[in-house]
Amino acid sequence: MDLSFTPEELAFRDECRKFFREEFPEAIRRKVLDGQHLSKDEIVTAHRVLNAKGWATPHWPVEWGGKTWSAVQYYFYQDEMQQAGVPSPLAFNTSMVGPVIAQFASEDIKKRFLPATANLDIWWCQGFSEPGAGSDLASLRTKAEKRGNTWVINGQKTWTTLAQHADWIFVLCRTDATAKKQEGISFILADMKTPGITRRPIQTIDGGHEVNEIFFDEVVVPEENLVGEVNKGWDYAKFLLGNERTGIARVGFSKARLKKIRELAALERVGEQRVIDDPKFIEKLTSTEIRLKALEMTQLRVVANDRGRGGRPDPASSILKLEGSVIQQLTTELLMDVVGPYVMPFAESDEGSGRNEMGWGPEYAAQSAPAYFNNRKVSIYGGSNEIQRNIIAKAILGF
Amino acid sequence: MDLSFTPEELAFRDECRKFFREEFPEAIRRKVLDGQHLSKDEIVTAHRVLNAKGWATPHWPVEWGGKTWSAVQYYFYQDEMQQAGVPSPLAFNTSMVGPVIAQFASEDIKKRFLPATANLDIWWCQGFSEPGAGSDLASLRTKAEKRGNTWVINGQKTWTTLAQHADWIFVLCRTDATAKKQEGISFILADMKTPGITRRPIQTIDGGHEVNEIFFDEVVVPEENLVGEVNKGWDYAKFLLGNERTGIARVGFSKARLKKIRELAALERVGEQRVIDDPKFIEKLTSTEIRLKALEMTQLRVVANDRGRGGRPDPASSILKLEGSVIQQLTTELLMDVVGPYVMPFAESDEGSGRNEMGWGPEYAAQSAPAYFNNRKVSIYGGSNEIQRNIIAKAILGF
Amino acid sequence: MDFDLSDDQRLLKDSVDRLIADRYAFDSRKKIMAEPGGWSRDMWAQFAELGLLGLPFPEAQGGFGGGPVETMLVMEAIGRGLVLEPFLPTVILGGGLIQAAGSPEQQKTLLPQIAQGKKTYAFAQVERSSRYNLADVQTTAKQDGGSWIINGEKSVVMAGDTADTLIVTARTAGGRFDRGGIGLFLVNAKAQGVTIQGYPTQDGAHAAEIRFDNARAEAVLGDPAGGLAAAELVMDQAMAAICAEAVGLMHEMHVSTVDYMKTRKQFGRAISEFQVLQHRSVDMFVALEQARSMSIFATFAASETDPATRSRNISAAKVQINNSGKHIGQECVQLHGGIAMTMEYKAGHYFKRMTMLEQLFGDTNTHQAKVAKAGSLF
Amino acid sequence: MDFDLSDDQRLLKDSVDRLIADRYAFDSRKKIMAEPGGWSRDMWAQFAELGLLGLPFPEAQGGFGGGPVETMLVMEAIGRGLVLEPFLPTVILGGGLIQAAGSPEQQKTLLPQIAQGKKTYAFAQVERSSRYNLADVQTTAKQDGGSWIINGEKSVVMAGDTADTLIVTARTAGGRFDRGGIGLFLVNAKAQGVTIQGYPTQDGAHAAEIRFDNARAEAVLGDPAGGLAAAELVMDQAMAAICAEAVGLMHEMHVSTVDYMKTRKQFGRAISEFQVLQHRSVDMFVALEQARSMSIFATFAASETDPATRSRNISAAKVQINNSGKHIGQECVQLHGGIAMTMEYKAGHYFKRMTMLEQLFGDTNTHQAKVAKAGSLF
Repeated sequence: MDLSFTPEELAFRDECRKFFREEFPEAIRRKVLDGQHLSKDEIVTAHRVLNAKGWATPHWPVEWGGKTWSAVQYYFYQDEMQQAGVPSPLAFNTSMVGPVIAQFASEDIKKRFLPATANLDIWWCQGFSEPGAGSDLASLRTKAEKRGNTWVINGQKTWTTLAQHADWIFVLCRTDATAKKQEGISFILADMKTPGITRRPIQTIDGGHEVNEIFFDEVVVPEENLVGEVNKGWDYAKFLLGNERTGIARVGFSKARLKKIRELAALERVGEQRVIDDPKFIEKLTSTEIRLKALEMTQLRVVANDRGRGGRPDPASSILKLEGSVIQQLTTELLMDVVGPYVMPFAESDEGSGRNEMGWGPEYAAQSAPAYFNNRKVSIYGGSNEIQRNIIAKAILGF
Repeated sequence: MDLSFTPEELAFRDECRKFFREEFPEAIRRKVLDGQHLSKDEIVTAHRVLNAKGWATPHWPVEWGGKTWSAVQYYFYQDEMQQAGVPSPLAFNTSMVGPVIAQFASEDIKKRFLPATANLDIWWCQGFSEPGAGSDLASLRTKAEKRGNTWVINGQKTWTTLAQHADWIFVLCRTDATAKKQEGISFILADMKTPGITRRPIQTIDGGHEVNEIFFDEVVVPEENLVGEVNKGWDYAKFLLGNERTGIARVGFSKARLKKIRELAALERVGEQRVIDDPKFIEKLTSTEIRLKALEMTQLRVVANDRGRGGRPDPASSILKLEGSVIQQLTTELLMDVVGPYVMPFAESDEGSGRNEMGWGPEYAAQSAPAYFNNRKVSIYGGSNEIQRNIIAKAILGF
Repeated sequence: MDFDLSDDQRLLKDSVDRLIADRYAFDSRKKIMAEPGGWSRDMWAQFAELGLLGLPFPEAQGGFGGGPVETMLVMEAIGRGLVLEPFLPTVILGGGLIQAAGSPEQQKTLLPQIAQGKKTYAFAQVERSSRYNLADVQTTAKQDGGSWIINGEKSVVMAGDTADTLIVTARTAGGRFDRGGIGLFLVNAKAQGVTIQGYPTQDGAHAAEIRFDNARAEAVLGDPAGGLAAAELVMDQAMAAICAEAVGLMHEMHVSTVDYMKTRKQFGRAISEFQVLQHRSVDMFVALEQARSMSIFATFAASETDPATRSRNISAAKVQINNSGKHIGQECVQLHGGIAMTMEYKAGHYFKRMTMLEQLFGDTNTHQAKVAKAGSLF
Repeated sequence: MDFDLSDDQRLLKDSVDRLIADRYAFDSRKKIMAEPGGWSRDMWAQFAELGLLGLPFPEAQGGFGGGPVETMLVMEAIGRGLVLEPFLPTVILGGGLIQAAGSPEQQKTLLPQIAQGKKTYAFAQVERSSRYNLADVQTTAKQDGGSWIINGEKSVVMAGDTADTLIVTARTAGGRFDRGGIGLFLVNAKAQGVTIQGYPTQDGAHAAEIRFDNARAEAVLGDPAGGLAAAELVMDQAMAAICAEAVGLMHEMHVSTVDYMKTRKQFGRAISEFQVLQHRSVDMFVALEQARSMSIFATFAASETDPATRSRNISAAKVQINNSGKHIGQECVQLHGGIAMTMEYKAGHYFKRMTMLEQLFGDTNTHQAKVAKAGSLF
């Protein structure tokens, strides 16, 4: 047992740190660290900088641009990226549809989509959730019918994040109405420009418009847009959601946010006292840091343990989700504590709220309440924390 | 709506206060306020002082020594009693078996038992719980068979508090093995000296020996010791447990304990600082006080609401149990915080641990950890807090 | 002791509840939010007609002589309806300050205007770093002939963008934190030298940043160097009022969660059948009842004569309200799931307002520290 | 980075685990508790034989050259078995202080005695109001010819009733809280002027109140005015050790709760089928894993060379351990129900020991404040 890293591991960490802090566009990092929303262009730029370095898709198969990194290397890559304020490569592309295509799709589909997906030449969005389905994803009702050599899709998806930027969507559709719930589902790709696809933005409580409803009305797509086998879509979705749990603890991100909070709390004053000198504030900050340190260690243990699992998701990663989401939420409470009365002003913009162009109150103030509101979602999506507890109860405690 | 009390109500409060603080034996009060255990003699003495005043059985029928107090009067009676450190009249007698006898037993049984029960000439203990039954009381297996004009009891009871002092026991027995769970149970009285009754003390984690197992081996009791009707015991038990919830919030008791904690924290020092000047300590103390103040108000609301319910237990009293138990437990944590390293010494005695004859460390130190350990039970017994949540879910939220 | 409402109080409650049920449905509220300043003049007129805008004022001054209980009833209804009209800034703060510090003449002139819905007010007291300390005043008032000239900046002034009159705390003497030397000045919002930058707040209300550059006050309420005690009294009353509003919000969040659980199906059954979710909604209910108790406590504390006791008790109530409100708000969103994250569903709106109330007039830390300093609550 | 055990470490763990499984069943432990001082000389001899009593000492001094990881493995097993023998006071504290502050000569003489099980130690440092501040020393040591005369009182000295030798912090110079002027004195427990009042502690171990009236020390470890740094180092090592012990306790509490839930029937089914109880045992599990992570963190922090970093990291670990331990302990009792309230069942014993560890070497408040003062953990 040894908590220290090998010289090779440390060299890799330094490479990550150097690249993310010195070679990556500073302006984008600054916006992320300041809690501001990125424009489409900025997201694309950021993604392509990573892809140019070969770091947008490290967990893909090597032949499609992946790396043979160790778990520790992958950990440093994520941690340094999050700490530096570098946005992660677009998850819909690199963590979701990309790995599914690489693993299950035909050679033709791979060639057609993987390079463009890796470089964000195609922007993907996810058509999984449906109104009323929530955590019970398998109860989905959007259906695809085979008509000749096409699939005709009818139905409705929701919580489709950033669909306003998307070129393509990957959709879970019911293709066999007679089969049991999880069976009879297929995984189909559709061009967002296909006639019959319409989008309705949903405003969220942070003021943003990042999520959407997507309606499918007699949407005809070529039969070759089916990924893998018909009626096997549930397996692909589970594979995809397994990937989604990687890095879900967001330790590096929370580290960066706590660092920012310390800085701001040292500037912001209540009367003549600095916020950071308030004993209650510093106690809550310290508690959160201790909990995050424990989570970081837990994450390292899960990472280390991953080596022997052959890619099967470790149910212990549910701990990372549980604690990681709560800690992210706590950091947003701390930020509001720093800001005080200036949590109140609401600054709307097309890119969501949270810009502080007005210059009222302390820097970061305009993002504080929206961040708090927005982060309530992290214990709901990606398998709610209640679902994570069910997973641990069953898979680890054997109930 | 008016939070102030009527002059009559205030006069009654003052009468309670005067009696409890000026006329009640000081030495006994002192022991209670210091968290020490009372001897049998002290409990009997205390009880009889109350009974002499006519205040041991206020909620009994008037003909058997009860009072026609309003809910507010009853509230003051309990609150002032608990704040003054006056031990409540023995619950087994006055809250449990007494009301059941008064309500359901024959006139003969009433005459025979009620006066002696009110005066603690007979000390009762409770034979309800069984090993393995827990909150599922109705699954009890102790049985009573009719043989001629006697009942023959066989089985085992547990968690029988202070059975070492008891003269009589009231026992829930299965009298019809073929009936459904809650039916076929009867409520029987037995002299503890009856051959076949044996007692085994159970040591609890606070070091005390107050609870016992009671074994019944061919215990023969006269048929007239059955209370009310055969196979109706479950109704009587429910009636009894409804009474048990009265005063379960123990607000007055927690007030007295917090007062004591404030005193001790102003004496006890860490280095040259008083414990009470430690910001973390005072914050926790304040939090607990605020929560207790809210509970006191909630209790008053439940009390006020009680007038219209005609004696049916208000499901809102489950809130009192939930919050009241947690607050009691928090006060014991605070006490340990005051005491510091002196939580460690363990002082055993026949009357349970918690005497500080050794004089090590601060006053109260020897009682602090035992009080913490002992108070874990308050969220378990009398319907565990999980059961209370089930009650609220069903009876109030309509799930 | 009596928790029942009097006949008059029940009547008041029923009529306010009815008005809000009729006129403050989710869609109506959305339309109201789009009006200038985010509130409806029409609704305001109805409030006036119902007597709400003069509720706490003496009858001689166009009011209804209502006490803290009446205010509590209205504020709870305001919470349940997420009402946007500036009742708190105008009636509770503005009217309260005039009652507490104004001369009989001022009361006689100004209170009826409020009661009739003719004038709205805002209380400009927060400064850039003052947070929740009313005595931290750097804005100045200097005498100039018979009137006062105000200079300084005020932050996050609730309803400051549409108020006709601003009541401004300004220093006529003493140093930054001194309790003495603070006056309460009436400034016409349209007066020269007053710059108002209004904006919506997170909860759909409005506030403003206000700068005073040699702005001339119309009048001063009471002693120009002795306004703090009145400001503290009225702030405590306003705190009791928002405790009641918060209880209204919590009530709606709890009810909406329980209702949603009963209809929402997951994995083939209503989610209300999941014991975990049942117990969590029970814990919300306990938090709600504890908050309701402390809202009543604060209501009666608001007319407590000893300022130290009043302030301690109301701070204690605010701590409980904040703790319950945060718990209920977060659980409300969590148990609803995604739908509560959208602006299209009411739960999120309650959560947002509750979050703002947690901070308004002092966050949990601030009030907890005040109680700790004041000594035992018992 | 590597969380796997080396072959030697696995061997050590297996043999300690086996010893404890074989010899520390619930009933055996009860018998051991009844022996003088509440521990077994026979078991102690077996510990010595297994090499545990010299584990952290250099091989040259009869030890096995084990590091913090080895100590962690043993302490976790000690926690799981609720072991009563004075491993912590003798090996970790006594041996640790001799290693950290003793002369080569002292180390050569004293450490093998410990390793062979011939001598036990206790560290007498707490005073009546010193709590967790090692520098708060009022006990004095005055030079008298070639030796030192000790006067003062020490509180709650773990295993102080059976220790052969006491290591006493005493002041040779400076005022009450000064960091300089503190020495570490070896005092024979049977020496004249040493009065020891032993007693059992809440968790079944023993401690003592000790008075020194002109008691003559046998020796001093290192600089008689410069012992504090060594004491702090060893205290940090001991803190890392009890973090591991606590993880052992929590592990057992969690496993025992889960097992109990699977067998215990209520209302016709195993209570493990109740979703509420499932989720609560999941939260216990999460708390356990977070504690385990921080125990490992503390283990490595114990050999950190910068004292400030070492101290901050170990305090952070202690906070997590205390929080997790309290949560798991309370839930363990609650989910077991009544049976965990009795001395006849193991769960309550774990809970009691955990409660004492929460306080030992510093409660949560103390360590949280230390971390807060030290600045960011990242």
